[in-house]
Amino acid sequence: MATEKLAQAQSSAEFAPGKGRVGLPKAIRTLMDTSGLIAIFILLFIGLSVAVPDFLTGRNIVGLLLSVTLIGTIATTMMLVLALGEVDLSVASIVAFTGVVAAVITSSSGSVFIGVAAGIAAGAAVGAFNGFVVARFGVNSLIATLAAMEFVRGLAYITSGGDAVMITVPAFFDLGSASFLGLTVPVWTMIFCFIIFGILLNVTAFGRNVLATGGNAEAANLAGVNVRRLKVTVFALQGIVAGIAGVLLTSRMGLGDPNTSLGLELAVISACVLGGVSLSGGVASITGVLVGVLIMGCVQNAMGLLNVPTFYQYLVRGAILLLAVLFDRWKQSRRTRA
Amino acid sequence: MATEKLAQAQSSAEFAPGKGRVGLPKAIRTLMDTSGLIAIFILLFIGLSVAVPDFLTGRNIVGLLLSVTLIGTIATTMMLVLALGEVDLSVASIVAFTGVVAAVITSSSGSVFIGVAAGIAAGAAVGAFNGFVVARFGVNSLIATLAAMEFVRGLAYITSGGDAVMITVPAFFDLGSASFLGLTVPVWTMIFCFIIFGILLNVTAFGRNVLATGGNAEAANLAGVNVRRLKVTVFALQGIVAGIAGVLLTSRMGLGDPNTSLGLELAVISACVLGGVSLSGGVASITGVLVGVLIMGCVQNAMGLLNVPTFYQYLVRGAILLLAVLFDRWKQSRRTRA
Amino acid sequence: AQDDVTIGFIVKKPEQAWFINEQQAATELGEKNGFEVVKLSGVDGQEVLSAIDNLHSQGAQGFVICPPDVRLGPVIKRRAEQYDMKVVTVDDRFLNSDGEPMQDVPHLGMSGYKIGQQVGNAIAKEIEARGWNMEDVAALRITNYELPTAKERTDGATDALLDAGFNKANIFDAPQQNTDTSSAFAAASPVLSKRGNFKHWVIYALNEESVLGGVRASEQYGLAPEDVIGVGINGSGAAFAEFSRENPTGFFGTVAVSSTMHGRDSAENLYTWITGGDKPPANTETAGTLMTRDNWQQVREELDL
Amino acid sequence: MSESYLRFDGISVEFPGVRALDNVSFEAHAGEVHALMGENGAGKSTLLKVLSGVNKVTAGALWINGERHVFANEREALAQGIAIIYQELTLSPNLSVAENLLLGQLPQKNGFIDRRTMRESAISVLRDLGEQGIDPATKVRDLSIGQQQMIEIGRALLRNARIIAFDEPTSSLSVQEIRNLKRIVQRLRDEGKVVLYVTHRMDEVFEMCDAITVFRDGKHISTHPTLEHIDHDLLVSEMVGREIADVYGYRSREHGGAVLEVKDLKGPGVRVPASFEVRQGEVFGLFGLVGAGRSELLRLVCGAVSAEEGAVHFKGEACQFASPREAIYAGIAMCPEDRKSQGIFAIASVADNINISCRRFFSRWKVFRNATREKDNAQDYIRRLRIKTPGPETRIGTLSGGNQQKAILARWLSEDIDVFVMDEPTRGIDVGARRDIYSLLYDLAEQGKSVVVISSDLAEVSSICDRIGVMRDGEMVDIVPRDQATPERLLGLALPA
Ligand SMILES: Nc1ncnc2c1ncn2[C@@H]1O[C@H](COP(=O)(O)OP(=O)(O)OP(=O)(O)O)[C@@H](O)[C@H]1O
Ligand SMILES: Nc1ncnc2c1ncn2[C@@H]1O[C@H](COP(=O)(O)OP(=O)(O)OP(=O)(O)O)[C@@H](O)[C@H]1O
Ligand SMILES: O[C@@H]1[C@@H](O)[C@@H](O)CO[C@H]1O
Ligand SMILES: [Mg+2]
Ligand SMILES: [Mg+2]
Repeated sequence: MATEKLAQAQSSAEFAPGKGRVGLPKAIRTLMDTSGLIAIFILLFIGLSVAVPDFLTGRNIVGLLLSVTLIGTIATTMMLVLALGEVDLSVASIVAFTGVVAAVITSSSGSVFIGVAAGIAAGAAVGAFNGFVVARFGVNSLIATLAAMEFVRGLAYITSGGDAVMITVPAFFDLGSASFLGLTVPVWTMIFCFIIFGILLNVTAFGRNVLATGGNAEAANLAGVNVRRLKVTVFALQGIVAGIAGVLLTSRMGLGDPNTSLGLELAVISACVLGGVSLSGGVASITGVLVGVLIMGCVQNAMGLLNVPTFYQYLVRGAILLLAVLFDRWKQSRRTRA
Repeated sequence: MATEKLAQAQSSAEFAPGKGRVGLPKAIRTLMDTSGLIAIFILLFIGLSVAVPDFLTGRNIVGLLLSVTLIGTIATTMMLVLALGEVDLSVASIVAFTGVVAAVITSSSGSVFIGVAAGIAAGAAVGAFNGFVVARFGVNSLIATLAAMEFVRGLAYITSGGDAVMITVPAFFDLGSASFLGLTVPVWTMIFCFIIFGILLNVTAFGRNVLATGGNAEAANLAGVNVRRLKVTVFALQGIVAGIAGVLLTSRMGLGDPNTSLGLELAVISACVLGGVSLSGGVASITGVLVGVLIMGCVQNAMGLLNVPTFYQYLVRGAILLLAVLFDRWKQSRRTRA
Repeated sequence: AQDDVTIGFIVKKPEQAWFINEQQAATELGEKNGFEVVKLSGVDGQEVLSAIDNLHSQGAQGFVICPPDVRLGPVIKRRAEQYDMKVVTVDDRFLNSDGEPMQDVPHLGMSGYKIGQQVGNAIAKEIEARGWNMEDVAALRITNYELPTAKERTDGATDALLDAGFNKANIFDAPQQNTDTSSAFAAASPVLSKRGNFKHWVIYALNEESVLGGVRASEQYGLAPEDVIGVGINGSGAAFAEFSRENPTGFFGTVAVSSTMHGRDSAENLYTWITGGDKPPANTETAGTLMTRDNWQQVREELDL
Repeated sequence: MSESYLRFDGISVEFPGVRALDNVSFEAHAGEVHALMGENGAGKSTLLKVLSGVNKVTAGALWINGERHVFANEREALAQGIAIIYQELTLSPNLSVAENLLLGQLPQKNGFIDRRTMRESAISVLRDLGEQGIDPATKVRDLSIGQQQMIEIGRALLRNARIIAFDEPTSSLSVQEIRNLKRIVQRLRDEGKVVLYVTHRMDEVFEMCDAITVFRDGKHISTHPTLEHIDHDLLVSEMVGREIADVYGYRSREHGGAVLEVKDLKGPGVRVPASFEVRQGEVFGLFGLVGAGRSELLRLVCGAVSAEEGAVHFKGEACQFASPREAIYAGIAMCPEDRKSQGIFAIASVADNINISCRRFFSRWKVFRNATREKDNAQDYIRRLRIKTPGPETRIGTLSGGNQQKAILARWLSEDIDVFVMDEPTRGIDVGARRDIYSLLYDLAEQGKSVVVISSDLAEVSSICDRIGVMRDGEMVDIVPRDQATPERLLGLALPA
């Protein structure tokens, strides 16, 4: 029988490479899927290195890395939130709030540890609250986190009295500036987040459940996924990571600024979408997000090196985003047609 | 057979009220659906009138109406965009851009008519472009309009050179300040938009097609609705209305300001969601949106009258939004259970 | 009662420490002198007009305003006249349609350009004090041309530096997206990495937060505090935070202006005017005081910040 | 027989890795009900989507009434008088029944919707469908799946089309609704329309159809202009390429004690407290008309909905599952009936769809996925259920309806649990695959597991189950052992008294 033969032929071909390499084709295929983007990034990088003087210098690259840490770190968990089919607009407010909290508590308690812990805990609390509202009451996350964005920014202002908060414990500054192998703690944190959440997404049941829930929440629930807990966990992770980013930012900048990072949420979401994460849930790739973050960072950095006037920077950012999603659509439609 | 008997009994009961009143039950039912919100608004309004001195005075109410014109006007078309299951983040940039264009062209051509027309045309062009990108390439509208938001804001800066553009033709100011029956043109425009788009949504095939597409785009397409054209039209309408709002704002302010209305898009979306418009598409009500806009306006107005400190205003806005959506979910879950 | 005085205090950025101080100082004065101050925000023209309507509903007789855009002057004034309210400006002065200051609206504030000049002069003086060769020093100018006042300030500083013999070719722009520390940091990074050949840097911007971002970036590129002179504007928490650090940083000083005095004096002028006194002078210019690590606490006290 | 009215001429359609239709040519006539048959994934739905302009052909064309057509979009096809009732529902849930019925051709007067005309057309077509009970103003999301399917049919009728195609319309209809459908199809034939009719149910073919075309693997196998000299076995062998004597192939076995005992359970959709037990090694059937409350009863048992009263005992212990997860972990899993909304993760791969729930058995330290085991499991079921897919990593959304259903079944069959609840498991599944599935169910029962099959297919329940509970209008009316379960008896119990 035709189908059976087909099936047999297929399955023998599949099994042939031996058990040891079973994981490989998948990895390669995923690479192929995202490779379009990677290729574009590589071309962009080469192009910038050639065309933009001083782009490819050690110190510029280090600076570039440092400048994307905030977006990059938070993008790793935003990826999970988006994969879940949700969105979190409150991250920028969380960064500001946790930074202020860490500054206030460090100064008042005199202990860096307590201050940092308090900052991160504040982030976790906001995240878990978002998750609770979304999961328990089924409120659309765009609105729930929009409310949180306002509310938490208000908390940041109230905590700080509206003014930048000074830090009286010098050890706090080391957090942001201590370096190892030439890279500072914030950069390492970002790298670490990419690794952790890459693993979480790809090789754990948790990650697969996130994707499944983003694909069809009701089906996931019927298939035994604890959808509610999953959502709370993901939002809480997002809060924790935004909290860590906020604390590190405060330490790097030397002050807890309640006005910081306005608009960060949109930059983070853009980076994820650039990286092929679907806003309707169920699709995400950590390599994609990494590339998305790097593309954004490189373009911004190059515009700085080239001294592009601010007004035109708006045009470039808008155009890049649009072109990237158009490219993504084009790739997909070609694949369907092929 | 039992089912048939039942069916007959039902249908005869249906026919009983006579042809003339066929439309009525539907209208009442819709009212009941949104009445929870309306009731809340009435309670809020009474509460504020009693508790807040100077709230219920003629001049305050006129001021309140004027203060919601921008959000209110744009909310009418945002309602359509959301009903379609899409979203438009570029409205604030369109307001700024069209205002600047109107100011520049009016001043250079010396003709108010040409300036206004150019402003509105600019809005229409941006809207249609958004619609085209979304409909033709299937790009997620959140991202497409996020890109447009950046790009168009950049255009506004470039057109104006970064500085607000003064208007040299005095007749231009009349647009924003001419009044009729005690209400100025911007207020009348808002009222007009509510009527027009209310009618469009409820009693035209276009409006129903918008809801059908938002509910299930594939289904609408299979049923012969020209989904692509519909989307382009709705986004273009959004652009036109934002353009009108931008021109009127410029006329009221006497200058085209490229920095204006930052964050307006979120306020407009919030108002719609407060009014029960679903972000996932397919559900919208013009009364709901009106009430949503008024609730936001009243709360903001009352906070001003009560001299609520800015920071706490953030908390109040966040909390109101959250409570409103929670209330909506609660209402729905009660209905499902009943 | 009939003779109760209520005035409004409308500011363009209600979250900023500067404006919080101003509003607070006005409120305190009001408590002392027996009038009420309504604090309102007006982040854009639309909101300003709503705020004025709102004041009208509360029966206010006038308001102090720092407008979000100086060119809103004519519209704001017209609205005020329509309601028979008196208006004075603080910090940012109204311009009429010809781009000239509106003489008939009393103003109290510092000129953005002049305060910028103060920054430039302070930097030039410190360059000399450190014995650097003016020719070899690079300037990191963190700009924000979306905000006209920001442009005035950086222009003032630039002109002062050039007058002092600074090399024009050594001034490099870092356009920032926001007015906070991290956006200044992001803007400064590529400029510093591109100009690795300069040993000495001066940094200026529209406010302290932005200068701090530049200073942090300079540290990132291994520039020692002795090689950097950053001078900010305002005299807010960000500067105090920096001065209270254990070791000196590249943030040399800031031109502090008394927001408290601005808030108090402008409110007082308006109150006097409303209660039958003279119309305040057309323009009261205030100046800033250079605040450095050595004198910051003292200056802070003097300026009542 | 008249001139051929509709002719498919050398149609080929390709998708990535799949040649869904390969040079297909045949014709259909006016006044004829033409059955399209073939295994899951044979290309039937694809062909209908070519007819409606959804799928683009790589070669070939359509001839309608002597004119050649290649449709670029849906609207062009609609304009040629073609109406399709798709395999998956295509309704807009928040609009009213009337609006859905007339979607795409809402009646207008002076630019406004003509509500009266809309309502009148809706009422008349609902009467036509035998669904007088539905108020045209009801929102579609409040209807049962069967009723929604009837709305789809009504919409096609309102198009007044010359060519009407049905893609497995009966798979989610009740006995009553099927009766109405048959009447409608007869009428359409009498009115001289071309009716194309896709189904996996043999009885329907012999009862309703005038001609048959059979596909296999995207190829046209045969067209029989009349049903004379055609019998069941011939059709089956043309379709699946082998003989199948008895689809059901019942195997009897011993049963143990009660594993699952349900006592006086009541909740939404289950009006009268229901009691029944399921024994070890048993295949327990639940029959009833659509909407009788079978799904709801088992959703109560499995924790998907919480019960108002009553008790569930599982392996002798009282259980009150708060979520499907708890039930699955305890050893009861329910395969849902609505594959599109409750079953598939459309954008995920076939393998992920199969492994979603059972992967917890394979995981390393309960955290990390075991890629090897997952892959093996997916391969295994793709082979055993003959799921037609380019590979385990293909997006499940691109598979044919029946193959999606098989993958969902595989998800639950991979579960290592004691009680399998299958809600309409063979909906849309072809004869050959059905046989494989029944045989897997018997295997499970022989291993000492228990299986509950909810089915609206009378022949199926009466042939594969050991005992059959019959529900009517939210009430368990009787439980009939296999030897007394004649179709007449079951139907008699299920129909309203
Ligand atoms: N959009 C698509 N992308 C890729 N492959 C597709 C797509 N649509 C259908 N196919 C493939 O085309 C083949 C034919 O599918 P089709 O849906 O026509 O089968 P069918 O005969 O209707 O089967 P069933 O009885 O299961 O409904 C299948 O192998 C399917 O995987
Ligand atoms: N949550 C609910 N609240 C109230 N009634 C409900 C609820 N869910 C289902 N029903 C009703 O309960 C009845 C039984 O529905 P159910 O889906 O269980 O029937 P079924 O016999 O399984 O048929 P089907 O084949 O349609 O699944 C239907 O009339 C349905 O409308
Ligand atoms: O924005 C500035 C503010 O920061 C303060 O310096 C006063 O003047 C305003 O223009
Ligand atoms: Mg099919
Ligand atoms: Mg059921």
